[in-house]
Amino acid sequence: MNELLLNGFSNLNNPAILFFVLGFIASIIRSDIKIPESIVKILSIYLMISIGYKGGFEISHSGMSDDLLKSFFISLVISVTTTTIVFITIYHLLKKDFLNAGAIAAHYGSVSVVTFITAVSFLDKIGVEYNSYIVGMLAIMESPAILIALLLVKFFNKSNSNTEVTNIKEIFKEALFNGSIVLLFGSLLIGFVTGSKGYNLISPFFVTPFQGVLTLFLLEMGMIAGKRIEEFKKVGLKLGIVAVFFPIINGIIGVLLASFIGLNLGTTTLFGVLAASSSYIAAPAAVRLALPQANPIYYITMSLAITFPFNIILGIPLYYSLSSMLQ
Amino acid sequence: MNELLLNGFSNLNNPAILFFVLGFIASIIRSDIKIPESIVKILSIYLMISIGYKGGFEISHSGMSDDLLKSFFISLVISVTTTTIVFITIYHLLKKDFLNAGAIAAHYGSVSVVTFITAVSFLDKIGVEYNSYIVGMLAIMESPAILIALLLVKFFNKSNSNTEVTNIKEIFKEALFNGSIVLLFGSLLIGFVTGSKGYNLISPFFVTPFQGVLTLFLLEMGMIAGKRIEEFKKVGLKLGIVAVFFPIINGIIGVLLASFIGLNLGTTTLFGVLAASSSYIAAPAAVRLALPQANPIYYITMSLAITFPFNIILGIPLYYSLSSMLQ
Amino acid sequence: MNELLLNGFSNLNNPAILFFVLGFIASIIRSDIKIPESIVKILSIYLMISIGYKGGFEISHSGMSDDLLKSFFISLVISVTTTTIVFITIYHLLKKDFLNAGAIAAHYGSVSVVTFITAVSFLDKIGVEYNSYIVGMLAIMESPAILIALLLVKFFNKSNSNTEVTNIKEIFKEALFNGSIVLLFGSLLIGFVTGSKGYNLISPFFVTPFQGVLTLFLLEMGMIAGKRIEEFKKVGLKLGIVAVFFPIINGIIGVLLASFIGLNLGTTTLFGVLAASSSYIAAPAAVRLALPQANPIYYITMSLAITFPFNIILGIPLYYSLSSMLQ
Amino acid sequence: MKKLEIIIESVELNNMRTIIEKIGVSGYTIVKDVAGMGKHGKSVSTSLVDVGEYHLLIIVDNENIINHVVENLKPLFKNYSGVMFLSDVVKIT
Amino acid sequence: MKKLEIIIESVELNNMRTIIEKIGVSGYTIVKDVAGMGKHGKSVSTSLVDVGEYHLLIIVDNENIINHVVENLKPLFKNYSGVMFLSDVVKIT
Amino acid sequence: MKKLEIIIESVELNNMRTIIEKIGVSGYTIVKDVAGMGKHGKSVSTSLVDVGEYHLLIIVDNENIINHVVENLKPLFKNYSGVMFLSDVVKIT
Ligand SMILES: Nc1ncnc2c1ncn2[C@@H]1O[C@H](COP(=O)(O)O)[C@@H](O)[C@H]1O
Ligand SMILES: Nc1ncnc2c1ncn2[C@@H]1O[C@H](COP(=O)(O)O)[C@@H](O)[C@H]1O
Ligand SMILES: Nc1ncnc2c1ncn2[C@@H]1O[C@H](COP(=O)(O)O)[C@@H](O)[C@H]1O
Ligand code: NA
Ligand code: NA
Ligand code: NA
Repeated sequence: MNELLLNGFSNLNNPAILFFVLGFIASIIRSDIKIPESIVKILSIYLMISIGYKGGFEISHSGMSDDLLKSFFISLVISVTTTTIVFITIYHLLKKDFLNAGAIAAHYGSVSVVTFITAVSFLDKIGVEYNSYIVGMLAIMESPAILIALLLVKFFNKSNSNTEVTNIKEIFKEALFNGSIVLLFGSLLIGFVTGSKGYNLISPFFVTPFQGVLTLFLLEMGMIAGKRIEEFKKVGLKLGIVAVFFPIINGIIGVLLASFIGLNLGTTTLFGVLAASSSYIAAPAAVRLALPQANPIYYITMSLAITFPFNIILGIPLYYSLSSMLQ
Repeated sequence: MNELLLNGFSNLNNPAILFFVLGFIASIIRSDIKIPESIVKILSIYLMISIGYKGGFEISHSGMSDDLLKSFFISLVISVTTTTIVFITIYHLLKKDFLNAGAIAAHYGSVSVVTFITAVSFLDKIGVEYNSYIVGMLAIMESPAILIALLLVKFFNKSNSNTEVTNIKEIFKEALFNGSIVLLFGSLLIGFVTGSKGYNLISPFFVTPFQGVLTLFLLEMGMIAGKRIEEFKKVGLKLGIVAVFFPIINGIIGVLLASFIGLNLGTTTLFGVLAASSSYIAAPAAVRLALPQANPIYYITMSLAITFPFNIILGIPLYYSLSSMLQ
Repeated sequence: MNELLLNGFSNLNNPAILFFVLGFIASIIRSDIKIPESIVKILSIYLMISIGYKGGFEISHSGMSDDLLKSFFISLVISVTTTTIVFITIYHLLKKDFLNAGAIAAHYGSVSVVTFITAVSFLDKIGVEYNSYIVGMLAIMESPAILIALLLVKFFNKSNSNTEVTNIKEIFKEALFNGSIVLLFGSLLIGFVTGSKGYNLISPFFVTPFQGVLTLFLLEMGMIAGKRIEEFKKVGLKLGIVAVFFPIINGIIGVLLASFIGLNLGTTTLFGVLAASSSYIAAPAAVRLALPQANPIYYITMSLAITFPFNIILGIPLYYSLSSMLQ
Repeated sequence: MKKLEIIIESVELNNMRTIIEKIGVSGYTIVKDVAGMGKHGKSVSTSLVDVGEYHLLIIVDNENIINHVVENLKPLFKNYSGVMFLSDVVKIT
Repeated sequence: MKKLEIIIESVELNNMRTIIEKIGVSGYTIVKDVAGMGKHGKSVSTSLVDVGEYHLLIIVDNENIINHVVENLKPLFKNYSGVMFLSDVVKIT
Repeated sequence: MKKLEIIIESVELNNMRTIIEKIGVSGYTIVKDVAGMGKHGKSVSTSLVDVGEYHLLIIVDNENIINHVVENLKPLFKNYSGVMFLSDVVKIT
């Protein structure tokens, strides 16, 4: 417990987290720091290339781990479990509103790249190791939840609205060839094949300044979250509260499953983070398209303005502490 | 005098200054190097975070200086003095045109972040030290002049136009929660609290490439200035000339006051630079809103196309030489 | 031959090339990695400043080479020869269509900055030296071909359309004061005069991360090429094939001429690359303006979607192998 | 000729393009990333989240085609945010 | 229905939004960062300086509301640069 | 008053500005970087290549001037891609 506090404090001592808080505050007091959209997009691409490339490079050194297959399996189990739990909870909370249940479940079952990256930088900072292939799991866990959630909705849906049917093909295509998945896997592969020579060439750009780029990105994330939190009222207290409980419960599930199959401390923590994190890029777009009657204010505000900040500030050290207790 | 020339020459040997000149020339010959607006904005944010963070980190090492309070006081004195001098000069020059007098005074009483940063990099290059808290003074000196200038206009104004009154609240809010102020103070604070550990994390991005980023930024500043200088005719010779004298006079006032209270060479130089520099981000927007009848061509051209280049190329070495003579 | 394969393989082991391929594939499978336009523009500006500045700095160390005048002469010979060859080929291929012949010739006679930069990074990687002044040749070779091609069209043109005449002045102005020319020469000059002190200041930004920036840029180039390759059908097989033969023939001409006057291995390779490369920034804009009846799908697709990838992946090692055989 | 101006959620753009291209409009123009206010409140476009971003689509064509387009697009506006305006224009080229 | 198109200095945007929202228009759309030429000469928008940047505001509403908006905005154009155009449209959704 | 809306290739913008300024229009507005579809197919704007990029030009003026503009611009559309639409507006300020 003492250690948990310490970890939390160490996280608050991280410039990246503090710039997130600064962005949040700036947004609340309506201070006009405007990071242009094109910058946010390229920073996000940069972070994905960086994390993918480094992962691939490290795999090329350490070799494929035996845990790979087990981890892949765990990833799918986490996706199914967390999506279902969230679906059922919301379904009951919102009185059989299966549309919003599916919409929100798609977000919590999927993952957040930036939450993952922040967790990686947290582990790097405190010097805890993790298996490099976990980046692949990040990519793998992006889509299944979205598809599972849509299937759940289809199952509950009697009226069979038109829109849903027409778009389902596009959704599936998106789920497989989504930009972030291609980028993560592509970078992973390139990092794997180009070895030390390649690494030395591009690491001054893609590795050395990584922490600073993440910091700048989190400044913007703070501003986005701050802007969205204003819609909290429209979300209501009930959904606001579960948006804090979902990451905790899902995070615990992730940590338990990962430590159950004997993964190391860092990897277990990251599985907790993946389970706990909720999507705010892939899922919102897919859900808006496939489930237009669901309320975007619900899922965006919950995922982006509540769960994301919670994970970044308190969640990561929490899942870490939990993982270290189970080692 | 000899040394002054030497300093000036040393400044011209600075890539950042030369890229400014390149941008200016490119703009004059209508060469189409177009640095996208979003890039200019993020570079400007980067520079503010960088300068703020480094300042905060250095304060955390050197401790708060005894000069802090004196410096704070001097900042306000400079704001009031320079704003008033410029107001009175323009008021007489333009035959009691208190609106344009106020508009222009707001710019010269306020400060230019990039001029300040260029001066800091000038001092770093020649190895002269300055007190780290001066970054705080930069943030503090942004707004008072704008408010003072508006009060001066109000005092002279009999007709009491509507617009002015409606917007005054927004102006005040802006003056306090302006993006650059929040960013500078926020970064200062974060740099202060995160210490060496934080510094090592983000300095490869926010500190090491700093000079190069400034260079790229000044390339664009040169192009902006070059584009604006075409409006020189509409500004007229009188205003064109005072746009060179204002920085000199204000710079001397800044240097004198700072050396009077016994600040060190670098800090004195920077106070000269702050006094001499004129705003071209915060002030134009505020003035256009609060004093719509004032002519934007006057204040933007003077501040951006004349005073800024003057300060960057000749002003900074001048204020430095002056400061060193007074030590 | 064996060595040629080895070089080709070494190039495929380059992260920059692999990210190009990744971008190409992502575009084909319609994965939505969108690098914002403003980012692409600033990366391109960055690369030009970097290559120019480094060139200038190296000249300031190594001194002007005796080969400079000879190289300048060779540059013009290459421009004239390659433009004419391409013009005649297309003229016959498309049955006396002098408009499209001129349009395409302008592209192949001109040069591609990014192909050049990729070649430089190829040489750096395998440790082969080249004369630094070659960057100047890059700048010099951008415009002549465009002017030559327009003259050729004028010569064949009887109908004398209006548009052409009105715009010719603008074309000439553009040819001289084009942004990339000003930027390359400007940076070259600044690199030359600011020496080691300047270099140390800005190299952490403009030199150290260079390879990584190029990698990110080539990711986008791959996506652009992949998008454009879809128009291959409209271009037809004939033009598609010559788009591969032009770089080979022109590259051989460049290599032969350069090795004939006794330039070293690296410089000879780069002359081959310059001759082989085709423009896709300056030429398309100029040609669209001056020869509106020519078909943009032809010249853009050939230059960007066929010749550029060919040069990047196979051409550069080919011209290098050829050059080393002739040493 | 008629001019149809449509404000549309960006997630729906591809879908809408497919529909109007199938109908066979002679052309259309997209003004990207507009902001605004409507029945659903103010548009909050966030740099990372595509939901909440709008585009303006302009279609000029003869009355027949435009009517056809309107009929085919109407259902979309039940679920998605957005509006359509119709006016008279003369097409010159 | 009427369509009011307003070209407006970006520094005035917030102010104008407040005014038209108070009047109670049913919606509006903003096309960001347009350039142009008018009585005050060519717009010179500089990346760092907000002054000189323009937006295009589109309001579609019934004649009553639009007249109200026009009356309330007119005074602004005495001091600020910009123009207003009015035309007829049919609002479909 | 008439409103002329022109979709135009970005390489032609400078040329067109020169022409309409010479004619003496009282003003115009440019909406930058629009996308679309027309006779020449879908616009493919590529970040590095200016060709294939379009702008939307809006000119409001009296009928005389607008007719003059139309006559002078028509020839351009023989070689370049783009369209022109004309409609009625009332200019308020
Ligand atoms: N009356 C209107 N005039 C102009 N634009 C409108 C109007 N109503 C809605 N819009 C635009 O359409 C978007 C969605 O509208 P709505 O679905 O009514 O919330 C708004 O954000 C505006 O950009
Ligand atoms: N006649 C016009 N047609 C279209 N846009 C105009 C017109 N007059 C002015 N504008 C736009 O409004 C802005 C300000 O106009 P002004 O206040 O007349 O200088 C210009 O920069 C144009 O973008
Ligand atoms: N009927 C139309 N309605 C709206 N925009 C059009 C229309 N036709 C053409 N355009 C626009 O003008 C551009 C060029 O048209 P075109 O020259 O016909 O290929 C297209 O990319 C569209 O942006
Ligand atoms: Na999750
Ligand atoms: Na000042
Ligand atoms: Na060539």
